[in-house]
Amino acid sequence: MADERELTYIGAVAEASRTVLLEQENAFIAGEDVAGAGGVFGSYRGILDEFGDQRIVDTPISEEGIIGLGVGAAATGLRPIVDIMFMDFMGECMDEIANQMAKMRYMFGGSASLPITVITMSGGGINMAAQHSQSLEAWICHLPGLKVVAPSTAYDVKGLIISASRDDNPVFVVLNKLSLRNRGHVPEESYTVPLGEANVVREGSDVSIVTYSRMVGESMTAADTLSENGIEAEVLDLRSLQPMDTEAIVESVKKTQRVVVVHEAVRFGGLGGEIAAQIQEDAFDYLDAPVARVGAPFSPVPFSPVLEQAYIPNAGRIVTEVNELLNAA
Amino acid sequence: MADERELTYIGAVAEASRTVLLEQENAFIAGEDVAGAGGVFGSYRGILDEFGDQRIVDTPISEEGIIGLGVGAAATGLRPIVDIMFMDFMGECMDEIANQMAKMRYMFGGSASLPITVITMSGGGINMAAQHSQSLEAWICHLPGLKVVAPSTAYDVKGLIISASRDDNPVFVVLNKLSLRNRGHVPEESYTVPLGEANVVREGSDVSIVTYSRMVGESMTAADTLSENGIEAEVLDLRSLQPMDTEAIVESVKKTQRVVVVHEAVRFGGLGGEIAAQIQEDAFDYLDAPVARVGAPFSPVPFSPVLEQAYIPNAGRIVTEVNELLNAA
Amino acid sequence: MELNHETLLDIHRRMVRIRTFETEAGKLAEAGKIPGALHLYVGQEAIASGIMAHLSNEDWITSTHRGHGHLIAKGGEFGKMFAELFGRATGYCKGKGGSMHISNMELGMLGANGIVGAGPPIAVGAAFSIKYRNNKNVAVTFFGDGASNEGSFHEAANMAALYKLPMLFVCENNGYGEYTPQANHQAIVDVADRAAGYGMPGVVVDGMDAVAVYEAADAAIERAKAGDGPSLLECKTYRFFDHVGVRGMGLSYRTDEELAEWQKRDPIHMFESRLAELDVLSKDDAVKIHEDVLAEVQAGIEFAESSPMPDPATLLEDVYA
Amino acid sequence: MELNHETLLDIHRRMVRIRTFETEAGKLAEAGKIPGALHLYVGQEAIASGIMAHLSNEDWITSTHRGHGHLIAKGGEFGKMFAELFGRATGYCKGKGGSMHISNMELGMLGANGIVGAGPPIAVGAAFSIKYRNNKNVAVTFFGDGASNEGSFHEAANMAALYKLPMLFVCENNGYGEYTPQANHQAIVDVADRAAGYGMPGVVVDGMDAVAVYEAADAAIERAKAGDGPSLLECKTYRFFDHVGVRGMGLSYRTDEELAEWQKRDPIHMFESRLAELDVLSKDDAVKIHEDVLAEVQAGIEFAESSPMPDPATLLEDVYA
Ligand SMILES: Cc1ncc(C[n+]2csc(CCOP(=O)(O)OP(=O)(O)O)c2C)c(N)n1
Ligand SMILES: Cc1ncc(C[n+]2csc(CCOP(=O)(O)OP(=O)(O)O)c2C)c(N)n1
Ligand SMILES: [Mg+2]
Ligand SMILES: [Mg+2]
Repeated sequence: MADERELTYIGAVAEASRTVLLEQENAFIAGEDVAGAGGVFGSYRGILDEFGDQRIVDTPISEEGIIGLGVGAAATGLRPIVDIMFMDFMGECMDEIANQMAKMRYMFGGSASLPITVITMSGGGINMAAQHSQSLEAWICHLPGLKVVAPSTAYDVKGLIISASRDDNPVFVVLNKLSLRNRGHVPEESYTVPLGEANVVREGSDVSIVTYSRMVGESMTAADTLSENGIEAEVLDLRSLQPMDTEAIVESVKKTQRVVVVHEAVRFGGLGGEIAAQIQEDAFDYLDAPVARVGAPFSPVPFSPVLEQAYIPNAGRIVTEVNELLNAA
Repeated sequence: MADERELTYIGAVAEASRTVLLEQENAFIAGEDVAGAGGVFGSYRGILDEFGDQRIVDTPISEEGIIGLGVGAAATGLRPIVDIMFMDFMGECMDEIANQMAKMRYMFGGSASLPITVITMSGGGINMAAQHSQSLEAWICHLPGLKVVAPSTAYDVKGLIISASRDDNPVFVVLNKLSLRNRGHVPEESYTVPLGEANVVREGSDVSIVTYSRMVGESMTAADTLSENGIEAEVLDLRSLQPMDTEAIVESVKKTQRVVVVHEAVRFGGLGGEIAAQIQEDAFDYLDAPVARVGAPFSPVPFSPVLEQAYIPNAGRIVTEVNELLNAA
Repeated sequence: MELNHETLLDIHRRMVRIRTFETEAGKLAEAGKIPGALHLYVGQEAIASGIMAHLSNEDWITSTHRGHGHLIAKGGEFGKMFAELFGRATGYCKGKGGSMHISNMELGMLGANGIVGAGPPIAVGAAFSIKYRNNKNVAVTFFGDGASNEGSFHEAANMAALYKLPMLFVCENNGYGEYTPQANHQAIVDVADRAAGYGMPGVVVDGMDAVAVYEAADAAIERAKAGDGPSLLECKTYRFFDHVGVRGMGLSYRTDEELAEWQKRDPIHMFESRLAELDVLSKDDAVKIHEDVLAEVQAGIEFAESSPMPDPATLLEDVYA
Repeated sequence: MELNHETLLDIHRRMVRIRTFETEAGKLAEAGKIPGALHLYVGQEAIASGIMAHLSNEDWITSTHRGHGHLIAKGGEFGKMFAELFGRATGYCKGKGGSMHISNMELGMLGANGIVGAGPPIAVGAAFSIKYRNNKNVAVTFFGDGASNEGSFHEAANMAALYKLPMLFVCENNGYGEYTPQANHQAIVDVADRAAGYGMPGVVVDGMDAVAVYEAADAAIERAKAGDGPSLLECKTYRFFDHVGVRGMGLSYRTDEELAEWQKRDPIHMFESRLAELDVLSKDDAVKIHEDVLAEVQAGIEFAESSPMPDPATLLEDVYA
């Protein structure tokens, strides 16, 4: 596939945004520095020139206002894409997220629809320290009324953003900072990656690695290392976190009988707990060993590169965990 | 113990607050309607008269400001008790909670101490609907730097608030609305309930019920029902959610080999997942059946009493879950 | 500004509808017949009525925890409203919302809200929608003096002024946020003074005078529709009932004298005197209207009481579209 | 107001210290020697210097993502600061904070902050502390024009005015929030206009003129210490470097001409001309000061570069007390 068209992960955001604005006349984009600057990482480069400042709107630094804008606009018939630069900033707008966006439809007895796409970024690795490096998807996955996706590849970025924008519910698209320059195949035309469907990115028979976002890449590297030692890991990229493709997870675990759940978020209270609990609920008799979890330790994200490296889960740690798991069983 | 001194759960808040203000000259209370009104449920009744408006301070309806007031005052040497009426309102101040309060000490390399006690309320059952009935402890337990307790009895309310106020870290005391009028033994003198220690409130050999807050009462009722059918449940009241007494949980599970984790929070992404994951990690070989979880279903809390009753976990549902668990094994 | 008789009668009717509904709802609440918390609008009727008299179903409003008055003035039906307060399947939200979330999209009512200050940002979104489509409508956000201290108000006001959105910020300053008097929650006397800091006009209006409210809204709406951006109307008012329910928790945070002083300026009594003077509505005809509305309210209560509770099987419906 | 020579020289020294530190930090950042993002203070030195000249270690400040200048003006040592930027164990935060969280409790510096607008509420707490203990100190919160649109600013300003806290709100209006010009983020020209909405004085100050800043702060601090409450000082300024780093991402959101115009009013050049005129500091002596400070900065860099990285074993330390 030498001549496959490639885009960066961040380039896929721009292309998806453009596609959505072309396809849906009621779609617009709003956020801090999305228009004039094209997004602080270039996610929306070119959109302003092509679509004008009615369709892409710079906002003040007012996250609660931004989400409110999205909620109000969506409830009244538009299809907003709102950008919350880093998901760490959700602290400034959790009320509009949790109490308004997530609940309005239910509280109104189903009479309101909220077709909002929220685009935001998670993860560390670029030395941005405690307030710009978090993976807080556990907060939003715990909120009925929201959907959450976390793409690992440029292909999924585009397909999931387009799916999100067509969905009549609020969908969070949680991008990953350290993946922005990763290149991958992205078809030029419009396509969707369905919400709620996991993806087996590597087949294997000895152990399942259930993961999402940038940890998919780390898990693939780990799988390569493991393979050199004769251990064939199956890697499952969840892609959607809410709804979660429990069926796919369980299917994989039934096959391999051993599983490690991996995420970059803090281990305690992270989604890994939910996933592990579900696995042992649904596949208890298949498990040869406890469901293992790899996640960040219990501290804020440190600034110093040496500390940050010790902090963020990586392929090495996944390999160690898998080896321990196989030895234990 | 006929002449044991009794107080209500809410009365214990007032008594604990008074004790703290007497013991610590740098302690003060701030929040909406805490002073003049004595708290919307009476948590601080009498404090204003006894201690004056320097020690108990009514605030504007500005939750981010209130938490900021606590953070700044604590970092500069005071020992604030801040009241966030309902934990649903954390959405308005998650930044000051998650990015400032929880992280300041770490980001500052350990040079700042934040002896803050946050008092707030969780839970449904009084028909306050989607925005006044949530149990969002999973959000804050996922944040390194915070401690979280959730008392089930008047005795624990007083002892945990006093412990929280003596701790040099931010501690959330998550009270429960529907428990406010519950009476229980509360000694008049000052005493502490240690942070991080669970409490076996009922011994049993057939199944462990791991729970906290109001669900302790429901679990005790369930245990009584089960006992009538010859099933002896051990009920573990976690009391502290962060740090969590994993040791006590595992010890109980090793004894009973079957466990149900119960909380009022939404099941998906609730603390139950973390607890279940930990149990199977630490006691895999002891488990005769998967760790079961009881939590609220995946919807906002409904208003209508008939729906709310169908929504909130209760003794009946716990009994059902235990029975299924025992039949499955 | 000369108001025609029709408009005056229309405003009057809205006020009476609110007063009667709330009074009866209060009685039911005190009798323990309504689950949860009710925040009643009695005393503040002139505001919702004077403003809503300008609006159609295509104009959007956001409301507060004290939201019945806004929905009634926007055209809410008593039956469906009581049904919602009672938690019945026939309520505006199928019983899922209750008093604090009562809403109706068809009437352009984006919900009461249990979160103080949550409405203004949502109204910004609704106003953005209107502007995006080039409609000639407005969005109105109602909020209290207490809510004016939430950061959400600030962010919304700034954004609305920045984008010159067709919007009204209506502060219903009843002097208290729960049990805290205004002087204990802000150092200013007029919330309208905040408007200048966003670049919008701020106007203080007598919130007990429906005509004053109507006229101030008229100017602000005209401005909004002309593309000149939002305004902040601060309506000075008073709630005649307690923060929750009628007598509430019996806290002594305000005096009987203060209440009595304000009751002398009861917005409905004042308006009826005026209408009588203007020969628009005689005292007798006014009584008749009150009676008619009361009958309608009672029919609404009956409808609600005889309506079925929601089927528990619907619990998980309406979470997602 | 007559400023004595000592004060003038003190302010000058603070400005030069900031300029030199930031310029060298900028070079290191462009050379890829500093991890993460640096937001440099070059151009805005008069503000931190003019205000900090009033403060002691017992006065508290909160800062922003653009925080080096505040810490330097408050007495920060270059070595420990560079060490922090480099992520070394000897840094002010043991390498755990970095540029965006640099802080020192002993100097009364409650941290740079990666969250726009997070500082003001924390400063309210510090001011509350001062008042609680009856100390004669003040708390100063620095924030940008962009930050003035965060709800947190609003809540903090209202609370500070309500409680008459000994506090200064210092808005460093450099005309941009990241790449968005002020006209695209608020409809007002003077952030100081927001002060009236909280019941505090608002003053517009030339933020390129250290004496003007010093004098405005003097009046505001006197007022604060007299128990009359907070003030909002808006200092009009400009950043000479890009939002991040020196040349940043090369976006064309502002013109070279605009930058050149502002550079004509370089706060240090202007101040040095004035000091020369007043015979307080000759051009030659000024050069000498720049050289001395540069040597000190270089020593600081050396200290930092030769300092050890933190031991990964310390990763989980300092989470709890
Ligand atoms: C974010 C949030 N904080 C606090 C509350 C509790 N609360 C409900 S009503 C109220 C007072 C509101 O005062 P105001 O805005 O003046 O409206 P009023 O009740 O006077 O109509 C408060 C504090 C809430 N519902 N939401
Ligand atoms: C809550 C939050 N939102 C957004 C950002 C991203 N951000 C960092 S600096 C900045 C601009 C701040 O502008 P201003 O307050 O004027 O300060 P300046 O950079 O001009 O000094 C933004 C939007 C952030 N760090 N925190
Ligand atoms: Mg009020
Ligand atoms: Mg700026």
